[in-house]
Amino acid sequence: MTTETMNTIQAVNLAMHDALAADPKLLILGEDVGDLEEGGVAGATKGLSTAFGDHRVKSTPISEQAIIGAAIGASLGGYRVVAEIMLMNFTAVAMDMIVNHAAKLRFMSGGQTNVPIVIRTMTGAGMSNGGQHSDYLEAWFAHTPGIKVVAPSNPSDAYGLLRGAIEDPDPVLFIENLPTYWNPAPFTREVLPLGKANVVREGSDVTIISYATMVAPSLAVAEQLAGEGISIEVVDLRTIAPWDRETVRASVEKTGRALIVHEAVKEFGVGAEVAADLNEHLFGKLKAPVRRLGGAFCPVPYSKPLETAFVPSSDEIERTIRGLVA
Amino acid sequence: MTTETMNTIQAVNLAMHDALAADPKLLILGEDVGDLEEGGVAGATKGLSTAFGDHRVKSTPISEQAIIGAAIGASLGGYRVVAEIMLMNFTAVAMDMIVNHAAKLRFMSGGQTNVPIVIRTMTGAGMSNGGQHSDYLEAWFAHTPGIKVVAPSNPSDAYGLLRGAIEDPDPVLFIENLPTYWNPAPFTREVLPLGKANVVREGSDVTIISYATMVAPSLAVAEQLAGEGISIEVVDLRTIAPWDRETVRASVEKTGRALIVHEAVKEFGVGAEVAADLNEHLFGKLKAPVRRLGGAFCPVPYSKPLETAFVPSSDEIERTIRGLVA
Amino acid sequence: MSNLPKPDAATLLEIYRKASLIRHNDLRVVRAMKAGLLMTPYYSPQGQEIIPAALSVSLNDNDKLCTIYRGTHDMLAKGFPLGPLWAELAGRITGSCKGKGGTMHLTHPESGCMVTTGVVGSSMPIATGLGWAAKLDGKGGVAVANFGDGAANIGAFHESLNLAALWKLPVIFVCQNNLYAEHTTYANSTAVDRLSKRAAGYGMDGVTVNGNDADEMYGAAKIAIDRARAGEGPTLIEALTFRFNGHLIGDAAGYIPKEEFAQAKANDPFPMLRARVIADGIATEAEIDAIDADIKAQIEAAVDAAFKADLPDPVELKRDVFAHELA
Amino acid sequence: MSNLPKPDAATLLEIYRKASLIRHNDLRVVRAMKAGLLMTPYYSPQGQEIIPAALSVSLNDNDKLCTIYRGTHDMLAKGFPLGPLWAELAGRITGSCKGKGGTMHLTHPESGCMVTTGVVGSSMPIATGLGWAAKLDGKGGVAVANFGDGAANIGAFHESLNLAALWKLPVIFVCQNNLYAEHTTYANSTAVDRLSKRAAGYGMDGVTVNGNDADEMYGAAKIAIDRARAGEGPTLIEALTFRFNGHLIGDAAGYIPKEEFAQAKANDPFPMLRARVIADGIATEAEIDAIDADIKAQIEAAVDAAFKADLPDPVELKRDVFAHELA
Ligand SMILES: Cc1ncc(C[n+]2csc(CCOP(=O)(O)OP(=O)(O)O)c2C)c(N)n1
Ligand SMILES: Cc1ncc(C[n+]2csc(CCOP(=O)(O)OP(=O)(O)O)c2C)c(N)n1
Ligand SMILES: [Mg+2]
Ligand SMILES: [Mg+2]
Repeated sequence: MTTETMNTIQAVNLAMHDALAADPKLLILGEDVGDLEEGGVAGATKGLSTAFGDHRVKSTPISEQAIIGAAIGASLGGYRVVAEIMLMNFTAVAMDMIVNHAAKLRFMSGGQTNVPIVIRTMTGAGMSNGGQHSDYLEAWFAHTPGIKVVAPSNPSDAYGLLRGAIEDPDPVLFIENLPTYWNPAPFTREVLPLGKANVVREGSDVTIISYATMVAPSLAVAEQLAGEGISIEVVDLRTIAPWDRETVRASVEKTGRALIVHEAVKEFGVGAEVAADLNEHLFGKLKAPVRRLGGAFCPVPYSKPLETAFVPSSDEIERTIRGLVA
Repeated sequence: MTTETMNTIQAVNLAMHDALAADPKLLILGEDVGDLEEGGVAGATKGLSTAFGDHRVKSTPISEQAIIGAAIGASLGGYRVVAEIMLMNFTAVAMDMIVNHAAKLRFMSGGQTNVPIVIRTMTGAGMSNGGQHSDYLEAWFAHTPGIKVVAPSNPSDAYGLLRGAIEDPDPVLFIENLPTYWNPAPFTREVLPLGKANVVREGSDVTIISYATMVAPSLAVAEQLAGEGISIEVVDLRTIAPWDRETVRASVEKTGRALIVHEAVKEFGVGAEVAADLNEHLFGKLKAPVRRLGGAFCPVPYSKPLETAFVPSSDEIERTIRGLVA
Repeated sequence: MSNLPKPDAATLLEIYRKASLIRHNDLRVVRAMKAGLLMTPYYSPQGQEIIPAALSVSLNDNDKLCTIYRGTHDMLAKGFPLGPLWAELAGRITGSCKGKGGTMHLTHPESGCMVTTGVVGSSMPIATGLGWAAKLDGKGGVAVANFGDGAANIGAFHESLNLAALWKLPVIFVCQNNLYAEHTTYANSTAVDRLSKRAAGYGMDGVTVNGNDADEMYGAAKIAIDRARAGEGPTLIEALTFRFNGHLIGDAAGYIPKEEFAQAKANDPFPMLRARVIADGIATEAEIDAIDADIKAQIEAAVDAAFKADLPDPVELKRDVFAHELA
Repeated sequence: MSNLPKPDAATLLEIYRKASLIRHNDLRVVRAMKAGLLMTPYYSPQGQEIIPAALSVSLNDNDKLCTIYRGTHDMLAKGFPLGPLWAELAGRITGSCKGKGGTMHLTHPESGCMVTTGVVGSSMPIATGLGWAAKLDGKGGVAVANFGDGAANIGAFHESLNLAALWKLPVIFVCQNNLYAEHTTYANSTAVDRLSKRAAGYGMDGVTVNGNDADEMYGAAKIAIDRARAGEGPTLIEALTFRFNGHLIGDAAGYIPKEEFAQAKANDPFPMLRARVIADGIATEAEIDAIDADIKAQIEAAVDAAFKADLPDPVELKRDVFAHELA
């Protein structure tokens, strides 16, 4: 519970470390995860195979279907597994294992089996990685009954939610942002249960609902506009599916205005569900239309000015807020 | 243009037949599509390899990644391809090829290449096929910039839209409903361009926005409630992405009330985008909250009463409409 | 194949017992369907009984199984009880999966039937994971992945065999090569004459056997299972066989040449095994008849109970999605 | 390998020319990155030059190529022009992909560079389709699929090789085995000692060659390409090699044992080819220097032009998503 400074990659590493120590049945699986392979391209699993043995922290071939299949099978055999799919776009290669199997086995077996696995994956625009390495695809999985979706916005949440995800009895997709891995922040070492949004800033005029990378610019805009007397509440969903409807609805009921911001493409994104829900439940109580900001409707581009323009900016957030309170 | 009676499987067959005749560069690809294999499990491609040659209508191994990859490659080599992924859940096996490649190559190549392929797939609850054979997953693809998504609700549209999809210069996911394949209906043999919704019934009190299997019960409810003086407009999206915002917005602006109905799981489904859009664009002009109906939040169950309860029913549509106009 | 271990008399009788259970159960399902009692997509394993019967006599309750939509033979051989099976086929709340899974997703962990899948190829990665768990447990357990010839051409096959071989996992990959994948012939989908040849690409042992021959199948399976238990890694067994009821009930199998079909039927492995058990003096015809009668009675009891049980209530849609019940 | 066709002097000089272009281009990219001029995820092919150089002398403009993030060597050998390449690396509107694709998605259809992919394994299914198109065209064209050793363990490999072999497509599967997949060794990811052994599982020809040896690589590629053009189907070539700059620039490659690295460097194939061309009297040192100087000048011109060109305007986000521009 002590507060120190840590970045997300360290937090994720520590979470797996603490979870491995707490549960001898926990396994880690993925490309390059062992120390022979330097604990992954970003070092997320560095030290774990040395500390807990390479039978528990296992590097795999580039075989995403087999990685998730092995995780599912091992979990059916009584283990818990954190399986890494290096980048979120590669979930597409293992999509069958994730949605047709991991997410469905509990239901299809009538509750006889369950799949307590965590699929860690990283993504995000900002590193010129282009169209096949940068997508936020959480909406696919949120639309899939049986799997939970989590995306932390800071190191403490990364730690707490990853531990919460590991302890959760259901499969969880855990989304990390690559470009901000190394940003340090004050740190608290505390397990967080899934399903609770976090009101990271209180306010009375507008609610911004966000998660992952878009929480920081939302807070910055809130801070800035506070000076002008615009009071913004910022809610970090943390768990995207199942999302914390109660907290979000209560906040928007209070402020009467809502903006949802995510890095994923806006159209048919997570924001659509939140907006549809708020409009339905707060009909007649809203002072302005629920607005959404998201990535541009295109693959993530390579060239810097395009990549920057793809992601919702602080300017856009600010402008949208001003429009809402006008 | 003559009107006769036809079912969807015949319409789809005829569309491919006519398209093969019209364009010598068109190829058909998929499991069991050749006549040696009886033109598919449902007979959608029956007769085509005999008529056009088995170099143009080619049965494949069970290799969905190679099927879509081969379609992409052949299209880059100057052909057009209709590739069948037998059931929509199996798109999960080929997801990488579809979303990371087919949908993105035009953009990532800066417009130098394009992928004029159609991916035909069938799905739908109602045949006790259970959790891995029945999902409507259009929301995944609608959220993917670069691929179009089409779902006909009747034989004429199946014909017209499939031909429109084949002529379209972009990749198209074409979704057919398996349980209603054999339902006959009056038939018009006309190519339909993508992107236009169809106002299948005019009305003034409520707009139902739907597509695929949910159009028929929507129309039935509309018919029934007309007797009570409730006037329902029914809009069949036909093309789900990019959807015809103008037509839908105009209809709801007129009626002031909207209900979106689809068979896919409601949460994070296509209806969320439509609802979010309508609420944003018609804020203050709506007489009631935009409502949504969709599949239950669970894998498609096997047992009849559960499978039936999974899909939105006419009763639920009726009840929701009554709630809207109350 | 002469140097394969051979089943002794008791084992052969046990193989017969399992094959009889599978055959009679299959006949009963088909009969229930034809009578309109049961409406389900049913992928009959008729003709493929010997494969799981001869394999599973070397398995125990701790061993795990993944199979496919065409899998009731694998399940029954492994010990899946008739009651929960029939109730599940009938979509009842008393079914092994409460009616939620159905024909293609029959599951019964107590007998080791962990996953039944409808997605071609997907039994293999999961069985690989079960093999990994068994290896970690260190108790000599094995995992069996059943799949068809068509499934040998999908990516998951490749990834699973490579991983299982690389990690020397106790997995038996059983390819039930019935020469057809839906309507497509083996030759029109597969670029190699013997699937077992693919094993060499993973430094794995691979063997092709007549899956309809109890001795061959028993021997190949026994060697593979013993090797797996001993930590010597996985084996790919290609078991040649034939399916007598087309791809699924309703498929008239017009794509199968008449002579090919007739020839396969003439070599129906179940009556052949029966004749052989009697001829070898392992059991008398009367004893065999008694076994069959007992099996049929058990099946009838399961059928009766199944159709008398309740259908699930729609509230079940909210259960088993997650560990907690949905609101 | 002695019965392989050998390159004649002119061909060998052409191979050298391509290898020199690749090497000098790579050095220039790395220099631009170290200088902070270029910021991009760059997967240097340094050390792997001979493979595409010796292969593409047997290709023509009608032949198609799919390659991967580590692919500038394949592209340059195939004829991808320096100007659009550098402008794309620099993210300019004058880039081959208008700056939208970048390092991992370089495309240039006129030279046959159809797809560059960042998803491991995905070059193979698409190249299979290009091979299918070439076969339908009936003009003797071939498609080349480049991929790494790591990619040989992913499902797409299996599906592609089976399909290409089954349909006898003119596809050359070129596995550039540099012994590492990111930080993982060949031995820790692959259950077979020679990847070429997997070809037998598809009834396909497969061969392992020293990819750093111009003669061996040329010979194996020539045979495969000739066979493909003649309608005799695909070949799997495993070309052994090494990468000198780690997985991507910034990777210190601490996971590679020092001696292994030193040994590979001592056998740097580019200076060896240069020395050999001179020793064999194919060109004088002065002639080779002139070739190199010319190449370097071309590269400098491309670099200059690239960084002088405009960056794309954000309106480009609305273009090339579909054929029509987005509203
Ligand atoms: C990934 C995937 N593609 C296609 C199908 C449709 N399908 C169901 S069974 C089948 C044939 C499988 O043949 P085989 O593997 O030989 O098994 P068999 O049915 O003969 O036992 C196909 C293509 C599927 N279920 N999954
Ligand atoms: C499907 C997929 N999984 C993981 C990755 C991450 N990744 C990028 S390159 C690479 C290693 C590939 O190694 P290899 O095939 O040997 O090619 P090399 O880089 O050595 O040329 C990995 C794992 C990816 N791009 N795609
Ligand atoms: Mg088969
Ligand atoms: Mg490599």
